Amino acid sequence: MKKLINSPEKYVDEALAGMSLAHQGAYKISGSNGRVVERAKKKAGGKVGVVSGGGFGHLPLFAGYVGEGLLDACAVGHVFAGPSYDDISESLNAADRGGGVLSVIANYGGDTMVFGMVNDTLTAEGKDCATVIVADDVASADKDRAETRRGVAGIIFAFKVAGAAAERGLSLPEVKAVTEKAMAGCRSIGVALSACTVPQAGEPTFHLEGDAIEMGMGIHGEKGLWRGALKPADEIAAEMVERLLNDLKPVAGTEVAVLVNSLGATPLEELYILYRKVAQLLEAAGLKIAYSLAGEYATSMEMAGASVTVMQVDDELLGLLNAPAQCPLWRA
Amino acid sequence: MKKLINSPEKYVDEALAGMSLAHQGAYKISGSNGRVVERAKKKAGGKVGVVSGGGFGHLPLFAGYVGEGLLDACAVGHVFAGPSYDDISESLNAADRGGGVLSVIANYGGDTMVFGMVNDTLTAEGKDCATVIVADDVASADKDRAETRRGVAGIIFAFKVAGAAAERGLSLPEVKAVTEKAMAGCRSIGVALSACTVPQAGEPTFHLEGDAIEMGMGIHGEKGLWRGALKPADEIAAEMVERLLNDLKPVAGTEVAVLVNSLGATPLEELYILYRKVAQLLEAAGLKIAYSLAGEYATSMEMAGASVTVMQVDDELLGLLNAPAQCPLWRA
Amino acid sequence: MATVFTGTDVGAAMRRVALALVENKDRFNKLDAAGGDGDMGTTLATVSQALLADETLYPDDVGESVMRIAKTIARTSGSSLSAVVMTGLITLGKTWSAKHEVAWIEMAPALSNALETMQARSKARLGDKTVLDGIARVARDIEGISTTEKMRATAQQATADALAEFRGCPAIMGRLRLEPSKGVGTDDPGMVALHVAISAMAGSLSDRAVGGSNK
Amino acid sequence: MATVFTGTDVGAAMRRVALALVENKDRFNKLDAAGGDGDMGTTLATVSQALLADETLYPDDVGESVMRIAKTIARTSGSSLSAVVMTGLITLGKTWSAKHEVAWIEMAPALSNALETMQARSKARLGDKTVLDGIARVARDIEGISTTEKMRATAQQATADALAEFRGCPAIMGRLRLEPSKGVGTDDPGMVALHVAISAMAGSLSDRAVGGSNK
Ligand SMILES: Nc1ncnc2c1ncn2[C@@H]1O[C@H](COP(=O)(O)OP(=O)(O)O)[C@@H](O)[C@H]1O
Ligand SMILES: Nc1ncnc2c1ncn2[C@@H]1O[C@H](COP(=O)(O)OP(=O)(O)O)[C@@H](O)[C@H]1O
Ligand SMILES: [Mg+2]
Ligand SMILES: [Mg+2]
Ligand SMILES: [Mg+2]
Ligand SMILES: [Mg+2]
Repeated sequence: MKKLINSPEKYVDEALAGMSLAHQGAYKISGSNGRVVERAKKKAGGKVGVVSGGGFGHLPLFAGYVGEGLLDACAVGHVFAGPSYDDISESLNAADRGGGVLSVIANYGGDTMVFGMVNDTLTAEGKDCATVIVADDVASADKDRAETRRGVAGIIFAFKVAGAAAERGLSLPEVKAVTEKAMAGCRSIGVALSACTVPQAGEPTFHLEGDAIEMGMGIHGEKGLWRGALKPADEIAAEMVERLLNDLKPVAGTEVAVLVNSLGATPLEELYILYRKVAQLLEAAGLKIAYSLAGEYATSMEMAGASVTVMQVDDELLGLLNAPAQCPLWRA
Repeated sequence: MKKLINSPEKYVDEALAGMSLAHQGAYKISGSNGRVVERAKKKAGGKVGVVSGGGFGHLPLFAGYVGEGLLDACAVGHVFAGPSYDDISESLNAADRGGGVLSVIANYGGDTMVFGMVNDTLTAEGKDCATVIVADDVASADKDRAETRRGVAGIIFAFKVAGAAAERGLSLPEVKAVTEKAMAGCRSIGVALSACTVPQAGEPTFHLEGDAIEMGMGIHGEKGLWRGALKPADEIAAEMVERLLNDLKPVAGTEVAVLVNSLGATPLEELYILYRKVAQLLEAAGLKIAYSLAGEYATSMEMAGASVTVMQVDDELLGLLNAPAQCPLWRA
Repeated sequence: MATVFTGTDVGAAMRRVALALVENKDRFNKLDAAGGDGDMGTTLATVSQALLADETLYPDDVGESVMRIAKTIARTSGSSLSAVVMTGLITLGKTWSAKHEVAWIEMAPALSNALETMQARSKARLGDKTVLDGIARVARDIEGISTTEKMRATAQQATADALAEFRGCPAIMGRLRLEPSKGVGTDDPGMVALHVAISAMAGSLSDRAVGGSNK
Repeated sequence: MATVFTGTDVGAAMRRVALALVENKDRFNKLDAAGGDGDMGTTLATVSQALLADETLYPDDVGESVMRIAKTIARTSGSSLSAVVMTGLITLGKTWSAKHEVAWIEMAPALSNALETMQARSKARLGDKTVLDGIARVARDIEGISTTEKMRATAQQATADALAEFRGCPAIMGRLRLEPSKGVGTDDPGMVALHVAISAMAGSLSDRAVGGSNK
């Protein structure tokens, strides 16, 4: 395992410490386990708090998106393993400004169950709680079982929409509704070119030898749709866009937001080559790209590969995507 | 070569096309070879134009830093090979707003020579031109030959300082002087954990097998100071900081700016682990971190590794570092 | 022959289980890596170490003792298995709240009740080849049993039987999506952990018969 | 026996050189990869292909023909070698501006003069084992030569001699910093390119003796 680390056990805590030091004053680490990241400066009272949480090793996701117009707090787990009940509970409390709290989480067993427990408990105690579960990865299940799909990079758009809606002063049901509207029209798919190593495991979770790539692989190395030889970027883009549009079935003329995301080791140069074709294909399909992001948004440490996310937008969503947002790891 | 590309020949042009598409409206591609990146919206007339240029494959460096408070234009070469005379000449012309043009470039043979030719020609034609050559890599030559050192991530600070000074309306000699002041107190060093592949070559420029790392390696794979087994991040940080401070010899109490930069494949998580120790060591040396950046700023495509840059700052430099800057790939 | 257990017994059982789970860390990681994300051993070891680190005696109150375990899980882990187990423990803790003794005969209905809350939380169906199928089998097989000795042997056998029963089935839940065929012929890691835990617990229960303590 | 050359000759020589450089692309990349960044072959091939793509006849004006080559380099490449060669060509172009014929006897002083501007630009010293040492050797050895035939043989020999002379020296310049010892026993890629270029040029110069054209 060739990583710039001290020990697998200290990986998360040291990285969080460095993150808060490097971006002086932006991220506040708190919580009884030191696994809550919250805004240094809380948002105005009365507004909806937006919370997320998940395994570590996906920076900027999840904790990197704590900031103005985005998340209020985030619970941080271990590498590729979800946060504890206490971390989540403390994150919700940190985010609570009196307007209720929306949890925006990715669809993974542990996370949904533990967030569910916390939400039920806090609701029973009288707090206003709601949850949006993001399940955007079309490769992880067929459409008839869409609710079992994994959550991947589409959650970035969910954070942006929920964060902006909350900042505008919308109510908890409204923030939840608009975030769910966004996610209902949001689809992602990934392609992996190489594996990554969970520090505690010390060895890659899987192997992609030689010129092998895997279409549809998840951000923790979850099995994809096929494994085969590398193809030209344009062909890969074509398959990804086709799979997304086949699932989403947007009517021509629809406006969309696009995110071409690096899984970590894939450089910006290659992302842009991919983006170029994705954009051409979307336009050719009669869609209008109204908002676009390309870069590292949801990674798997040093995994090479990329994901493409397409989300239908209307004026309301577009307004929320373009609303101000500010934190060290947010880039638009 | 496992990359998301179509062909080595089209690598740069397709990446630039995607870059301008992805960040709609921010980067304008121009020039007779399509190798000039300029601001979509030029700065106010009369101000100093700031230009850079260099080989491709280092994004966000160089072209990614075209934007408000940073560069006005940038000449883009081939992968790891400098831009042509025409590209550079057209970039200077694109950046010229009547207040003269400052070229801020890294110290590599081809770049300094060709920028030199262009600057001499344009000067002879009556344009106000000046150049700052960045040579911050302490590993590339001993202190008695400091002027032959390579330019690496320290150039980011040079862009920020020059860009902000120009935006403030300082004159060409003033912008040059403050940028040179910044660079006089700026030192960097890199460590590589893996190689990268120039698309046209198809194979890695060098090899770092097993647990081998190379301290002091340059961003094109230039030979470093030693090659040996991977060490804990804290020990690597200690050696890097020691080499930087031994060269810079800052007096205790000095304020510094710090940049911990990923060479590409090294994830943010590891960068933060490195940053944590770097910050501790600088504070222990009696220095005060007044400005800090951590992330991907000057990369070598998919190379794994990191660089550390330390720059002495005074109130003037700090003001320029903290001045507004705005472009899709700038993150502070 | 004992027909009841106390909160102190819960503490003793917990220690036996925790030690066994720590011991099996690498085995569990490997098992989980085959079809899941390979972290179950680490997760269970982390939780177990936290449980072992708390050296204060467990109270006689069975509900309180069970809740104490749930709280340690709440503090230290967020995995699927942890969530499922925590849910079950909380239900049991409520059922046995303020009881200083619980009759073994009440175990089967209490476990069935806990299983319902676990299913509601986890969305897994019985037959999905998860830890829940092991628990369901235990709950069924121990019905009507009222002595420690019988309980021990039966529960242990039930987990072994569950493993055998599901070995030929495909795996369905878990963090890594599997090929439908995959998982056939292998054991579900959570079910193996249950078997290890109940085997260790059985050891601790027998201790009580010979005067075992909380430590 | 010819004692002069024209702008058209420059065009013919250019085509020979360009074809030879394209042919040697991989060899040059390999040579440059050993101690430099491995791009010299690609760079020279790119420039050469651009030169070959321009199929219009070169004018008789020697200065204009030389400048045309410099301009193509200016458009297509920014490497160290390109910058050095471009600098030299611009100096020669100015020297021979508006001349429809240049006597071979003027080549040595013109080249020495160009060498000075190249050195000023490149900061390399003679002895640093770069293309400049090859050019310097040519400039020295062709002094006093006035015929095409003699020029061809002498210049070609001079580049071969320069290679031999510097083979044992360490490399100093170039994009990749080398160990001081490294480069000993190997040829400088730029000097090899010079040898290839002048050898190809010599072929083209001899063509003129038998009535060769621009194409
Ligand atoms: N949705 C679920 N419902 C019930 N049990 C589950 C579920 N998902 C996983 N499990 C159980 O948890 C075990 C894996 O535990 P662990 O590796 O700790 O969780 P994770 O899948 O979150 O990494 C599985 O072998 C299975 O028995
Ligand atoms: N500073 C310099 N002065 C003179 N010649 C140089 C200099 N640097 C490199 N060269 C010549 O250029 C050759 C390398 O050319 P090339 O690979 O195209 O340039 P780069 O080093 O920019 O990649 C070297 O072999 C050497 O002969
Ligand atoms: Mg897990
Ligand atoms: Mg080069
Ligand atoms: Mg697991
Ligand atoms: Mg070279």
